[in-house]
Amino acid sequence: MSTRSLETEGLTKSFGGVHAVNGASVAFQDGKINALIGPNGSGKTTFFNCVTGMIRADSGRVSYRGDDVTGAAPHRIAAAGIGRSFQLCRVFPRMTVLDNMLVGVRPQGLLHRLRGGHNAGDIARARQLLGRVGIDHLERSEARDISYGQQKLLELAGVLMTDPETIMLDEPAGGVNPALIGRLGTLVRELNAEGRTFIIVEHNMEMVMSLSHHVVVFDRGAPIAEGDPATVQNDPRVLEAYLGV
Amino acid sequence: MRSASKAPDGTTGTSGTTFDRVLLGGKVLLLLAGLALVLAFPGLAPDAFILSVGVTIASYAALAVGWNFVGGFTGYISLGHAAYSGLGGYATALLIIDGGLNPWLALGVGALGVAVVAVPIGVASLRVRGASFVIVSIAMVLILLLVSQSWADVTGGSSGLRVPRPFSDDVLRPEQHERFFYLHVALVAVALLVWWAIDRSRFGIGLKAIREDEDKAQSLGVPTFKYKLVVFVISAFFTALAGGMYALWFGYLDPIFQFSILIGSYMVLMSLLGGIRSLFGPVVGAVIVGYSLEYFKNQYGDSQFHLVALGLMLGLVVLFMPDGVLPAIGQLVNRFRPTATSIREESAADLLARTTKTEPRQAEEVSR
Amino acid sequence: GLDSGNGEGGDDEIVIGISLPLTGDFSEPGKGVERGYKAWAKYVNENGGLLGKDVRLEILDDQSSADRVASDYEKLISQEKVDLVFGPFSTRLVVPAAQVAKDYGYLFVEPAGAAEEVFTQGFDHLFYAAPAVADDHYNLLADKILAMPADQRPKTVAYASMDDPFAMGTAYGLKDKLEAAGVKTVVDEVYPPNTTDFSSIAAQIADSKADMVVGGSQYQDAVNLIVALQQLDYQPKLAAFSTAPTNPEFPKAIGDKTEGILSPTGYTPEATYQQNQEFVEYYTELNGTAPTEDEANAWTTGEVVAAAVEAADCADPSPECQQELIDYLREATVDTVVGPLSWDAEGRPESAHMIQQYVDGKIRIVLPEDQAEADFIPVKPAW
Amino acid sequence: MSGSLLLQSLILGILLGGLYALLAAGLTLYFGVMRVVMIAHSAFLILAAYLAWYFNRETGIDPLLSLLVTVPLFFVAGVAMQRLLLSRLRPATLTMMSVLLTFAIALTIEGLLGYVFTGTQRRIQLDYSGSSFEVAGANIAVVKLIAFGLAALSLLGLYLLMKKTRFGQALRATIQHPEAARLLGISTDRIAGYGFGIGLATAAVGGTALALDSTIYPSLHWHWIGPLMAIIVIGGLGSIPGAAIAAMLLGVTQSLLQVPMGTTWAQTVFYIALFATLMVRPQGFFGGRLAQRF
Amino acid sequence: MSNAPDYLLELNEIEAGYGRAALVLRGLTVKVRPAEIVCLVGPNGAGKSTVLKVASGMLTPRSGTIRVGGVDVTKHGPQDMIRNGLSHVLQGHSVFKEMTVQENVRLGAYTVRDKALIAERIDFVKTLFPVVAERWDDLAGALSGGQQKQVEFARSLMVSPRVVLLDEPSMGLDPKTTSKVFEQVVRMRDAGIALLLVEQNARRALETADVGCVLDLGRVHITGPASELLVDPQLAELYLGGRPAALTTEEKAL
Ligand SMILES: Nc1ncnc2c1ncn2[C@@H]1O[C@H](COP(=O)(O)OP(=O)(O)OP(=O)(O)O)[C@@H](O)[C@H]1O
Ligand SMILES: Nc1ncnc2c1ncn2[C@@H]1O[C@H](COP(=O)(O)OP(=O)(O)OP(=O)(O)O)[C@@H](O)[C@H]1O
Ligand SMILES: [Mg+2]
Ligand SMILES: [Mg+2]
Repeated sequence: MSTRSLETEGLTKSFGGVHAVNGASVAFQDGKINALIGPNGSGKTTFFNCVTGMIRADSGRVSYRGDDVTGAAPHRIAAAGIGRSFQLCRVFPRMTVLDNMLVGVRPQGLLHRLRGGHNAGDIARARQLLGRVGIDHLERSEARDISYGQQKLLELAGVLMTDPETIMLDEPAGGVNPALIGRLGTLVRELNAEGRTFIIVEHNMEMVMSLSHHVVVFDRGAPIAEGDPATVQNDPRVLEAYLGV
Repeated sequence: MRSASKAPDGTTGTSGTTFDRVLLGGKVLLLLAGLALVLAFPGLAPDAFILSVGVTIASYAALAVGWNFVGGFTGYISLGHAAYSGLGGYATALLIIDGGLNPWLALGVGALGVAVVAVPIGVASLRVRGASFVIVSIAMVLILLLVSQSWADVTGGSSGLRVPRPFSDDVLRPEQHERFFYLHVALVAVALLVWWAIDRSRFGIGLKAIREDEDKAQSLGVPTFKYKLVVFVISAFFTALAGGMYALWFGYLDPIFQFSILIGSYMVLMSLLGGIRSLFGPVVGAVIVGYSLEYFKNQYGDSQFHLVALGLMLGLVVLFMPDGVLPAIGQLVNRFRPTATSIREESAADLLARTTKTEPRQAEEVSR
Repeated sequence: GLDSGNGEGGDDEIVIGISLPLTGDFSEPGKGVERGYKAWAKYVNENGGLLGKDVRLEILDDQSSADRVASDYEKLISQEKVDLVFGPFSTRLVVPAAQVAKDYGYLFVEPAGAAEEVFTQGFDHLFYAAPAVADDHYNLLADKILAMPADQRPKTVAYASMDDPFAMGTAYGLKDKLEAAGVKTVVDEVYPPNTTDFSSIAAQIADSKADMVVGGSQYQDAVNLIVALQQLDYQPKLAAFSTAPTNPEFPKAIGDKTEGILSPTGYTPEATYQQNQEFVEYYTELNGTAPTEDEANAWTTGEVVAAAVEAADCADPSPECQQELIDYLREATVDTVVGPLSWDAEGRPESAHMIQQYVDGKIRIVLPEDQAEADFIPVKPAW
Repeated sequence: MSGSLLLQSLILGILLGGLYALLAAGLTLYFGVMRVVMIAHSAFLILAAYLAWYFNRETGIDPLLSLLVTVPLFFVAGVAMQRLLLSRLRPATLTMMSVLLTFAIALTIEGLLGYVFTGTQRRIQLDYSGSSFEVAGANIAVVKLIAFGLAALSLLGLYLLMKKTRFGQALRATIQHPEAARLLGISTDRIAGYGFGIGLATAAVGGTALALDSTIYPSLHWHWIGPLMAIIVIGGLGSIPGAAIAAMLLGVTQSLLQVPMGTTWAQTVFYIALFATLMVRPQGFFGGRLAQRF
Repeated sequence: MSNAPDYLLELNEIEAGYGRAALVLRGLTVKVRPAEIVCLVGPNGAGKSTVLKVASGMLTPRSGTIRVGGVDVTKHGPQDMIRNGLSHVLQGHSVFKEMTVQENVRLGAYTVRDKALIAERIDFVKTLFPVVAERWDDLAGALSGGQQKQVEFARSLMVSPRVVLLDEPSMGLDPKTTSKVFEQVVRMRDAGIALLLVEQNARRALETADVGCVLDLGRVHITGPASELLVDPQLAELYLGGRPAALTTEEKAL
């Protein structure tokens, strides 16, 4: 298995005058927990969106494990094994928490698609994951009726349901209770131990520093520094641009 | 802050409590009773007219169920489904008249043809959501109206088109009604079966996800456009079958009545009325609407007042049972269920204890 | 629920089932026909009824919709068990209605399905109770025009017709004859029934400067077209419109600029047939106004069926009786308020329409000469 | 097609386009700004037309004066409709349910019109109905010009109201995030009500303008819905200038195409344009809707 | 304000829930003095946001009373609250997406008539959050998550309320901006405003707050001076993310 996971080359996306992502060439390490940090508006989410095909990049290449996935449709990216969560938490409001999970089941082939959605296997797995993030007691409530943080947890669990090799999380800890953040950390570590790659956008330094093996710092749509947490943390540019001390 | 009303589309995998089991039993009984009633109807009908009303309602039901493939699953409201029933009707008729096909063959071929035509239409119109889609669907039917009116040498234009009878003339009219009643019922049954199969399938869950949040669904690996297109075509197919069947029964096609927004709207009304998220919603809606149409006409005979009556009825339903009749009933039933708490009945401490305890086991579960 | 009326006709009365467009797009003429039918029934009952029995009309509203008209006749025949049926209004509704009647073997005499399509459906039980089918309405006018000296005869004609079998039938009937005689067609427009904006059509007609304008119209569309033409200040030598001009509201609607406008009609209150004088007299005192074509055609329908009933001496749903009625009319010639009527194998009547024209602000018969009340105005004054 | 005819059609097209623009304006207001599928718009249009006709028939006074009655009347009706009916719909299902609800209203109106005025086609008779004046060989009907003037004026007013006033902003805020709007002190119910009232007021003006030079009958509204809706999508939902321009263009094209293609086929121009728009710019040509954010 | 009541915001014995569903808040009491920051912490779904919704009239309690500046406002709707001098910044994202940043900020001053005052405030927020100035005429929906939060906060600064409810103001903000927001919160407190603050960034919040209030199962679990809660090891374990309070100093270093 190559150590090359997700790579971008001169990825660029601008909206009108705003250069959201500006020739970003980044390489994330396979099987590691990567962190992507940067000030508000530095292009992290847009970067995610370009990579996962939610929006088309103006130029540049995206490759995953060696093969080119530039401009592939989101569901293709997902099929390729990349799962992502949204910053502005997105769940299916009028579906029950459990059904929210089941959407993530990745069908193989027509027959599999036509098979019953509520089969024991899928449900059991969904329950496990819900229990993991601590909202399994809500499985029958509709997603619109649970608190914001609970929705974030649900979204995370939903992504895990697709059983991705690479998991891109956009501010998973935002609005989540600290005690639970700790638990999320453990969850991420375990999944990583199973060989899953993580790319996490997060403003919670505590989490980033304690969790990640490799940190990429974005500013104005391009990486200004990368390396292991310790070095990045003390990089003057990072201090200036991001941490602000 | 709206109340936490849960649409009882039964999609909560667990049916553990005795309450649920009782409920299920009730449903089954109701279903069987309904079925028996439907099958016995032609026998019970006092005269050919009542029978013909039955056929009309059955054909409404077929149309509504056809519509509900798109409306119910994807939440795309098409006010223009008359386009497909109309096309179905004309296709069937022309295949018989000009193509010399056997009526039933023509019906099938016609519907398939419409399904094929629906592909490009879907590709074009499914690009937009919400209001725009509604409008596009209306446009669709209006175009076809204009075309079928102007293209007289094929469609017979405004002087209409006579559809040959599938049954020989010695089959008397009441007999015809009876046969067509069963034919329509069979069609509805098949459509429902397919709907049900999709509803419980992963495909179905994907579709519902599209209804809720299309982009999110896509990012979870649901090929949204393909899914939408597929149900759209299925819907067009069944609607066309219903349209063709009606044409065979009624025996006369006139553009104005085939491609009318009113028919399309009726499909929407019936489905929403019954409840688009429930299997039998459209059927129930069709019965209510079909019956009321007859009833109001009968009451307010020669004045436009029957329109008012219909309007008012619909208004009331929308305001007081927005999810449709069936879900409304479902909610009533749910009152008796021990209220599901929506707040965690477990303090942070308990959570901590539980989750830490159970972690190892879950770890390998998840990795499967 | 769907209460089944109170239609079980006892032996003492003959129940006649009718469905009419009392609401919706055709409601205006529909009401006219209804008045005609009612007047006829009243008249018959006051004069000893049919076969000595009273006549009762069972009238339903089909909302101007084809689905409805069919289920109405279904109801009348199978539920109300009426003894006889009369036809509805408008070609669009006649065909589906006739189908039902045919399936139950009923005689079907109708006052309004004039278009050729009605007679090509293989209906052997259908009879149109008016002098001529749509295509022949303008025949007399055509002859008149072709008889004109070459310098007076219009050289170019503009046709505009509603996309409706009847209306188109009339206009195109004339068109065919004039074209055959070498009169040039410069505009040939067909507009959908729901058209409300005629300015573009008018613009084309005005631009073509045609000597004559012919409208295959119902009522309101003709009015709109004429107003639009007035707005463009177009002045033809001859102007003919079907149906509309015979409507009493017509002159006011176009600002009383009616002088010289032509129109075919199957009926005139002035007609000298003895039935007609009784009819006009009776109707006028009943409704306060003289009957128009719609009422007359309805009445005629009544007369025709009555004649058949008297001849066959039966009026009941039984196929035998109905068949007798049909067979009788095949051969018969019936004297009616629109003159003596007889029918070909498909039920087409075999006489001709008259041509009326506004002369001195009043609509009068100008053709055929022998019935003319006024002289034909060959050059229409400006409107 | 001769030059004079071309000019004539062009002028007719512009006059027609003006009317379309006004009629579409209200629709685009509900749709784009309030997320309501207002099927009943054209029904109210016809209602207003009938009121104008009735007013004129009873009093013999010029129908334009009926505006003094109908406009306030419709405004109030709109407010009531929003407050009593539409505000009861769930935001989540608003678009869908409003289809049903407004359809019901449309039916009711059509029914009542038919009930009160019968299905007879009506037309206002004015002594200047047929009169016109000539410009460069083309005739301009007075009535059409008046209608056009009305349209232009009310459009302008509407535009300014939405873009420039505090009310316009509050209205848009209300639609985009009611809770936040309320917390800022905007009484969202009232605002939304007014928004709807204004939409209906345009219908009143449009209806009167329509009645000046056209026949009306209860079921006529079905005939208007299609073109109007096509217009607002092409113009971009919610964009009043968009609707106006699209209406203008389509009005002209339609009346130009009528000469070679005939009335019936010419009507298809709306829908052809609609589908073309979908292919090129699904959000419409002036719809300033932002690219989806994730 | 001499004879001012000693509590600017009082929630007494509140019982509240959504629709017919079970109670979310079960007899909960929270009071905020002028120039005081009360911080609510607690697990997800504890009912923190619900408390704020009740306080701002978005959710009417089934029982209990709400007082702002001593006046009973229990039955008031949200649109009246701003006039009662209470402003509420919602959790998540509540900018008007299809309106420009400018329009958003100006709407913040919807109830303010005084043009000069508005202009002055605008300058203030522009300097506080540069992005507001930079993107003045762009659609707010186009901004990044954090930028939107900044616009929201800016919007809430357009009025001068007596009571401010903040629902996770720092969510999605980068550390730099987070500090700014907390500084601003402190400034408000010093200006005599009563703040009810909900934060998941609990440590940071408790460090800023005067009173801490731990919510669980819709009840006030523990309440007391923020500084004391910070050092309680059991609380740390349950609600503040497992790490001893001592480390917070090192955290500040980041
Ligand atoms: N759809 C859009 N239209 C216009 N500008 C956009 C759009 N999406 C993003 N931008 C701009 O691109 C820049 C990057 O946005 P992005 O959301 O990627 O930042 P981010 O790193 O995710 O910030 P945050 O940490 O706040 O989430 C921002 O300045 C934003 O305003
Ligand atoms: N609209 C709603 N309808 C029904 N129940 C709701 C609704 N909103 C929240 N709830 C329930 O009320 C409880 C408290 O919700 P609330 O949003 O106050 O939690 P919270 O403390 O703010 O959590 P978080 O920290 O995640 O925001 C939750 O259990 C949730 O399930
Ligand atoms: Mg982001
Ligand atoms: Mg909250």
